[in-house]
Amino acid sequence: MIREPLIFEISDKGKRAFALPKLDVPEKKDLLAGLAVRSEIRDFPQASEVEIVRHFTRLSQQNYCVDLGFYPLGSCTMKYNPKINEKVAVHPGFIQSHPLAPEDLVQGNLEVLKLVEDALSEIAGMDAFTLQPSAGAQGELTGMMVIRACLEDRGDPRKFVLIPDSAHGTNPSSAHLCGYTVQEVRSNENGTVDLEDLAKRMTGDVAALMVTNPNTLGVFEYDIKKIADIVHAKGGFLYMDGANMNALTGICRPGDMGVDVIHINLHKTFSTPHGGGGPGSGPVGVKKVLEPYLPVPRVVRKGSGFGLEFDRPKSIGRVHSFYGNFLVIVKALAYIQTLGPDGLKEIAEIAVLNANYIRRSLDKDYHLKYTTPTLHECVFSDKFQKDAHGVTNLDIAKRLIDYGVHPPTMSFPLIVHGALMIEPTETESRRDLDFFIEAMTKIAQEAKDDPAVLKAAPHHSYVRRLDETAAARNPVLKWENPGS
Amino acid sequence: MIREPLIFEISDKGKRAFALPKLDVPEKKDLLAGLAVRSEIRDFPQASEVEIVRHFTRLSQQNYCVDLGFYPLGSCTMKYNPKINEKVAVHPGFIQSHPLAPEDLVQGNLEVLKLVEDALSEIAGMDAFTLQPSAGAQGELTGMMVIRACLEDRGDPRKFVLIPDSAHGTNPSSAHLCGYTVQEVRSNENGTVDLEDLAKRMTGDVAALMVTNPNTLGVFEYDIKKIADIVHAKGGFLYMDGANMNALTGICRPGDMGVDVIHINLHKTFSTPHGGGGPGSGPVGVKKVLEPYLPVPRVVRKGSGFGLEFDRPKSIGRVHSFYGNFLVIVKALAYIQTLGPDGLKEIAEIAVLNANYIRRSLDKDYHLKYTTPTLHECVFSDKFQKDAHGVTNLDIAKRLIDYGVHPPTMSFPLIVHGALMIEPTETESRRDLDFFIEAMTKIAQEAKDDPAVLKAAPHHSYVRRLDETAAARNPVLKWENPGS
Amino acid sequence: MSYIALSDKDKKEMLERIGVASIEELYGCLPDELKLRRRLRVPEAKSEPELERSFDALAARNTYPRFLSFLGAGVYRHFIPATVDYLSARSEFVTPYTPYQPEVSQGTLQIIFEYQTLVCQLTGMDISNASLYDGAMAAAEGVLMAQRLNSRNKVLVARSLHPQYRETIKTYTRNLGLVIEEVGFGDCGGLKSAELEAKLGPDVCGIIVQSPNFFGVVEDVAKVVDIAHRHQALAIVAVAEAVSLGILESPGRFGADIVCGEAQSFGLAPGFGGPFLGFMACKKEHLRQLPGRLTGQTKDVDGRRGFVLTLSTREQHIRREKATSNICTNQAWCALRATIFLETLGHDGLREMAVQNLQKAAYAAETLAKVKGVRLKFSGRFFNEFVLELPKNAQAVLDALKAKGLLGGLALERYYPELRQDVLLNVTEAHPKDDIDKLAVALREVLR
Amino acid sequence: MSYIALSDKDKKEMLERIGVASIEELYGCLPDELKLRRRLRVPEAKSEPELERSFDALAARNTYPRFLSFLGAGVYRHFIPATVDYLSARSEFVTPYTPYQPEVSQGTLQIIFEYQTLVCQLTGMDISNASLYDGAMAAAEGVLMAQRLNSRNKVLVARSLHPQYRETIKTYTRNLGLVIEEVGFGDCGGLKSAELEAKLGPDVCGIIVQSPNFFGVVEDVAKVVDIAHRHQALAIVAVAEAVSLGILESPGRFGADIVCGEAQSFGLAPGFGGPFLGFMACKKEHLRQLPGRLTGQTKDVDGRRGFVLTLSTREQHIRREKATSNICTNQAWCALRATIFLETLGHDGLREMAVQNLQKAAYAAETLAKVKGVRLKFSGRFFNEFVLELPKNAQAVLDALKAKGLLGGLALERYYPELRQDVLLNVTEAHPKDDIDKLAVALREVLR
Ligand SMILES: Cc1ncc(COP(=O)(O)O)c(C=O)c1O
Ligand SMILES: Cc1ncc(COP(=O)(O)O)c(C=O)c1O
Repeated sequence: MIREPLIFEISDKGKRAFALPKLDVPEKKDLLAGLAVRSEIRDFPQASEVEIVRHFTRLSQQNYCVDLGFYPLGSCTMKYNPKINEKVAVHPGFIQSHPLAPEDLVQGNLEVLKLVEDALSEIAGMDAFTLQPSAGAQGELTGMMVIRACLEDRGDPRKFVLIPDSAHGTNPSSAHLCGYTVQEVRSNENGTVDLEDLAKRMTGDVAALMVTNPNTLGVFEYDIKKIADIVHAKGGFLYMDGANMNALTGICRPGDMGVDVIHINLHKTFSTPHGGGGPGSGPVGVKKVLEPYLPVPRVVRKGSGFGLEFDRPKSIGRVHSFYGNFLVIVKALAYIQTLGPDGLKEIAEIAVLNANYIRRSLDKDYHLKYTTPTLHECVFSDKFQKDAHGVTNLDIAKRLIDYGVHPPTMSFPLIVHGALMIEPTETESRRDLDFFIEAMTKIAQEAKDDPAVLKAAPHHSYVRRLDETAAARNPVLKWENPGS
Repeated sequence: MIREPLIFEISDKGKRAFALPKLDVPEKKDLLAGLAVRSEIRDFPQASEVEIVRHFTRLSQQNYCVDLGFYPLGSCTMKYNPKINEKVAVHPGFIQSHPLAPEDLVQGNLEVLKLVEDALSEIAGMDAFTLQPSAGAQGELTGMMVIRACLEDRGDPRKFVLIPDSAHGTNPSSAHLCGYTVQEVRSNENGTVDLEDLAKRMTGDVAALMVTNPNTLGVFEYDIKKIADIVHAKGGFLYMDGANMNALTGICRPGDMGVDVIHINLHKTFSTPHGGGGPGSGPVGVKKVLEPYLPVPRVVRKGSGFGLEFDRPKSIGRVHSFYGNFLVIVKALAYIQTLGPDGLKEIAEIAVLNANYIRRSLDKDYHLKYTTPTLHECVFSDKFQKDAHGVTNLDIAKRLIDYGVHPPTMSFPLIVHGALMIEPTETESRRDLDFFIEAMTKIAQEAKDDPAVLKAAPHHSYVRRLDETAAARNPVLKWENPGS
Repeated sequence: MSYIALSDKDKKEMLERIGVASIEELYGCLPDELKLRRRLRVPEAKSEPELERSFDALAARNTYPRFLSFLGAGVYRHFIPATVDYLSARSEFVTPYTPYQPEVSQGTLQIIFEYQTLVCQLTGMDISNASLYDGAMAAAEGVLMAQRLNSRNKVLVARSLHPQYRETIKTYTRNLGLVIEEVGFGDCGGLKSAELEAKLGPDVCGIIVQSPNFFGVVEDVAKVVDIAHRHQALAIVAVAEAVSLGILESPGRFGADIVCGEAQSFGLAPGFGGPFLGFMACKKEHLRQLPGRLTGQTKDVDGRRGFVLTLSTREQHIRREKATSNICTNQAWCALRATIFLETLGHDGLREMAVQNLQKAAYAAETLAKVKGVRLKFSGRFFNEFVLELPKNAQAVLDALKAKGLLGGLALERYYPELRQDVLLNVTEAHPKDDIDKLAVALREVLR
Repeated sequence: MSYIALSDKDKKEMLERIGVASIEELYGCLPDELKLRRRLRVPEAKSEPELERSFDALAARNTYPRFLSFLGAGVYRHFIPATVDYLSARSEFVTPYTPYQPEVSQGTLQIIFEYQTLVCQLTGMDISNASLYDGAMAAAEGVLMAQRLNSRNKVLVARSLHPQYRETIKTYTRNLGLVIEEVGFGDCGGLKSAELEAKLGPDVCGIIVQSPNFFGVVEDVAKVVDIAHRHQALAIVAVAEAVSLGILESPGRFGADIVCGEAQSFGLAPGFGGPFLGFMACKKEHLRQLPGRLTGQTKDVDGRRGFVLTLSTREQHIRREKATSNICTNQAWCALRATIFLETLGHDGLREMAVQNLQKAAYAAETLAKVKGVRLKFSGRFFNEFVLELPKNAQAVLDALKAKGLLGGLALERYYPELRQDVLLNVTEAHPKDDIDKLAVALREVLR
């Protein structure tokens, strides 16, 4: 097999993949006189078009992806990304328009923003949305800043933010970046927020509780209303991490549960593709009282059209240039319009059906720390395999690669040791679900019969297990010309 | 690994990947009353969009292709297909236009046709081109029909067509379809046309000689002018199969050699992609005397624009609806315009450099039946390997698959027993050329050391050697529902 | 730009290995006097931005897409799902060639196998080939195949067969001693069966009839087949609008011997006439005379299912002048698109598309026939095309409509001189009702 | 359509296996009173043809592309080679996520590694991360990183830094006790170095300066770095027009500590402002404080080279509230496009692009400054943007140009109230000379 080198290793003078038209203005010398101009960009590559195309085509084939198969990365909602959404989003009217264009020349874009804000408000049961944040984490930061700004307005931003121990790492990190000290709230034996612990910690110094619902175990916080009451009673806000909205669309609405702020990931629930790690989009929805604090600008109706409003004195300001990851938002609109009210409900229903089908099919072979009913995902652990055969979740994950499926999320949430977090989403076929279940079942058997095979997995991939320790101990983060 | 089933095997009721808008006209019953209407299309598939997308994405990865690597299929000119050509050819102005549109609404298309005809005429040194034929074979048929029509006009269509024994199978087949009896002309020890044999056979009953130049060995017919003279002296026409024009662009012109009719493959010399076996385009160029016989319609200048001329009483008629594979022709135009005069010459030069580099690098390890200098391709045989180790060209080809390269053309031309016909084209990088050379060298060594490995090759492909005999003996040419 | 991947150093070293001083030297095997001593007279090379600009300009000179068009006549505008463009654009489908090496071509081969199956399901035939160039050429190949099958030398061609198909049949058969005779159409727009009966004789190898025919009229295929078979002639059924197979009974069901035609409707844009997709299917017993490539199922040495090109002893590279056809490169990528199209639509989608075409064309015919002086030319049932007789010269009316931004169909006079006042119109699912109503309004104005 | 892949039979059997009668039952773990007892009030589902039509209509309401535009200000229209769209559209790049499982993600990982290398080569820095959201956020992260590095709590921000970057820095730092102070610009359009010197003190963690700055003027980065370093403050250099790095000396060469910015120019369309590509690079010694993902080279158990995400102990999923940043999903696909873009252009192509931008902007500035009443506002050397002072209110002039189909740049008053008559214009290789001349003619007419 051809192992594709780095482009730098095949670069050479005299090759090229690009030419510009000849300069059509009189050439001037010394335009940069007095400034430091570089005569060359050292080691910058130079290759032919066929080499470029083969380079990326070959490399592409070393990626697993949703279009190739099941991708049960828990918490990431790796659903199918509809092709029509890709098509409509590259319309020249969208991609060519400059964000500083006069408003009357970009009415279509402004309408897109408004339509998505309105749809998300209805779906989440919130009063207003901002689409500016680029991803979930930036949504969290934005949401927490909005809360803080409001509290400041009331005279005291407070000191603490409460976060369950099952939460995603971005939650504490975002709260911290917002100037808060994080306090962890314990999970109870159901894997949900321990109400007692919460009540104890929820003081007048706490700005907010950041809760994920359904939480990272896939368990719905049954007492969410009580939780909201506890938080509200002390003048705090309830922040919901909406990463798991895929379990709830059309079924129930965070706004109806007492949630004050929520972020939603368009790259999860609303099918925009993950792109190998972004771009995403992390819109933030708020209740009325918090709307004045949302980032500027806001899209507003102006006459028969739309406009941008910048003059919002209470706004936290900007977290991103312009209006966020606009072209991602376009795709989400296409998705929402394709699904309609019934389709939106159906995604949640089938996501939950698929996850429970997997859970039920594997619960003999893999340990479930929490047996609470779950919705759109389920978190197994490697306990059976580890205790008896020394086989870890890592070994199981790597062995799945040999079977041709992407492994689940590992080692998250932290409250499940050796976690295997499985989120199938609603778009999987029965065949691909069964293929995964069969692979997992076989692996459970292999753990008994031949654990060494698992520990050495994967066996058939382009590279085998990589030395991550060496990578971190002695970081090589770029190519260096061995000849220089 | 997931082995992708047939779509019929995953079809089921209740899945779907497509919806139309609701019918917006009043629905009428009995529109087809009295006619046989089908209530269902038996076994016709029904799947979801994610299944469709995975089906084709997975299957795609079981194809080798030019964008993945070296594809030295001799006689096929598997050069790189530039991406910009794909882009410009999908412009709505091209793809949406109806071929029966009024001429003034498709001036751009007519100009495309004219520009390509003119460029090909210049490149091949001919007086006129038709772009109607869909591929090389249809070009041959068209060209031979034009010759026949002209001869008929002169009073006698004649009986025979002469074709060298090294010719491609389409040549005799096309001549036959044109009503001629084929006579083979012997190749001499250089692999070129045996002039004596030709002179003997070239009688007043012979309509044409169909010659390929450079021929299928990659050898230029040094005596092409003499050949033309022999043919012309008897009132016959010289037809040139232009499949190998990639050796000649900008270097020399068939029209200048005495060629009367030529077909060119846009899907070879002019870089239009092969598409897994078409669509291609096989334009035919002729000298002035034959122009009246070309297919209708002809593109002509009309005022300041272009028009179509249908009234050409001597024309052979149509061989294709409308104007041929138009969108393929658009891509060829993009290619010609990108290359310009110097680029066109360079493709020939580098194609010849690459082929000779391979020839020189492998001529110790593989047998060359003809040692005549060659241009853009070279034809080895399995003689060394077969005589000593019983390893055939098939074994060598299959083993190349294990190394990750596409095999050369096998068993053609017929005058080289156990042929391996290698055409690298001009677009290969040194690295990919060397990779192939190294693989071939290793295989030559393996033939000595371990012939069994070659005979069982390929070892690592998605399927291994397939039983072609069984396929032909007991043909299964479609899926049948096992349940019916 | 010439898409060369060698560096200056590469070229130097390669010449050294070959043992020549220059590329010029490699051309030593050409007679000097044949060498072109000047640069080719083609336009100078364009950079990519220049090329894009010039093609934008070329394409913009096609103003056709700005018109509301009812042109059909063998080329149809149907909706194409996004999956078709997206998947068919993959390098692995665009840049390989004919799957001569099955082990590295299972993608293409399996897809052709599925394509062959779909064509059989739609046509009701036993066997389909892997594609032919287009409908016109497929029709010609159909006639040639019939002739090979029974060695008779006259072929009957329905006059209601697409004129370009008839022309192509004429070209393909002209040097082979085949005699072509036409069979006319009646008031219903369909083949005159009495005339057919009369013309059939022991010298006739077959009859080729199109359904829905060039006028959109659904032919009585059962009857044609029956008459042909009674005279031991073969019945060749051509289909130019493949979407009709979603609702009309398959020709195979009526006993057709060969079904051929054009599948452009399955995921291919009008594209100014190509590339399109010729298809051909036949009965099992005629397999050895079928032209074109075939993919068959088999097993590999490990017993796994796989697909190969098969029965190539019918083909030119093996049989040379005795081959069933000279075709080599076919329209594989177009067949791929058709396969993606059909599998995306699925059974229900294709049916629904067919139903909407039928309904919309009926609505259009009814609406337009209400315009004063306009009437439906033929009484036969039609699918998504129909002929209107206008109160004056058709081309004049079309020109007047064009001035209003509408292309009201095809004037038939050029193809059928007797139809001076007649226009062929096509309506598909891609024509919203509004567009149809717009045409009616405009036609009324023009005829006022 | 809801993109469900289960058949009716599948659903039934799956419920059976789970042991429930209905999906409703699976929602038994929700309090009843929370359940939405009505359908969502969003528009009814659209079929694909309807969706396409409605998006065509939406996009058509953006008339911007019909105008000849000289808007830049952080968002640039550069030529994008066809390879970028073609390759980046591959499913294998579009539909995976963050490469958590390196064995099945070597494509993405190797590309990020190449991206990191390219950014280092361009910026002259030791280390680059895998991307940040956009230039504005990268600038904010740069400031936060500087603060972490030396724990001082004041940051100086050049007033000639992109206004939106300044706003974003303000937002990001507002709750962290950082004090922001601005440093003005002089007549040359560049940072006032005397003011910088004066404002620097032991409480200042760093200065962030953009070059070419918001006005297009190339800053004296060497001097800024030198001054900052003399006060043990860090020099953060922002780059909003990444193409400039093709010709201007790299900030790293001048000793910059952190380089951050926007790489939209590398293969990303203006796209109404996103997605864009924030980048950040730093010196080796600051590695542990660098935010964002990093790809590193390592070996597999067989000794083969491979790539992994590394040093994640800086990141939120390991360090939680102590992470260097909260970023998780970044802009990987945008970085992929930038990588394809840069590797396609190559060394010579990028340089040529930079040179053409420089030359064309110079030509435009000279041509426009000849219009009566118009002058170049700043004396500093500029790259591909420049500020013109007009004889009257800038917005009024722009409005008049717009009426003629031209967008003559950005009125600066909104961002710099003192610049009432000033316009920022951008010219790239994508503006043919004709377009520039057209603007000059129109401006002359408007100012007459
Ligand atoms: C539960 C949860 N919260 C927040 C995030 C962060 O979202 P993003 O990666 O879009 O920043 C994730 C991402 O995986 C998540 O799973
Ligand atoms: C020498 C030669 N002639 C003719 C042909 C036929 O061309 P096509 O396949 O385009 O019909 C080929 C095709 O491979 C060929 O190599």
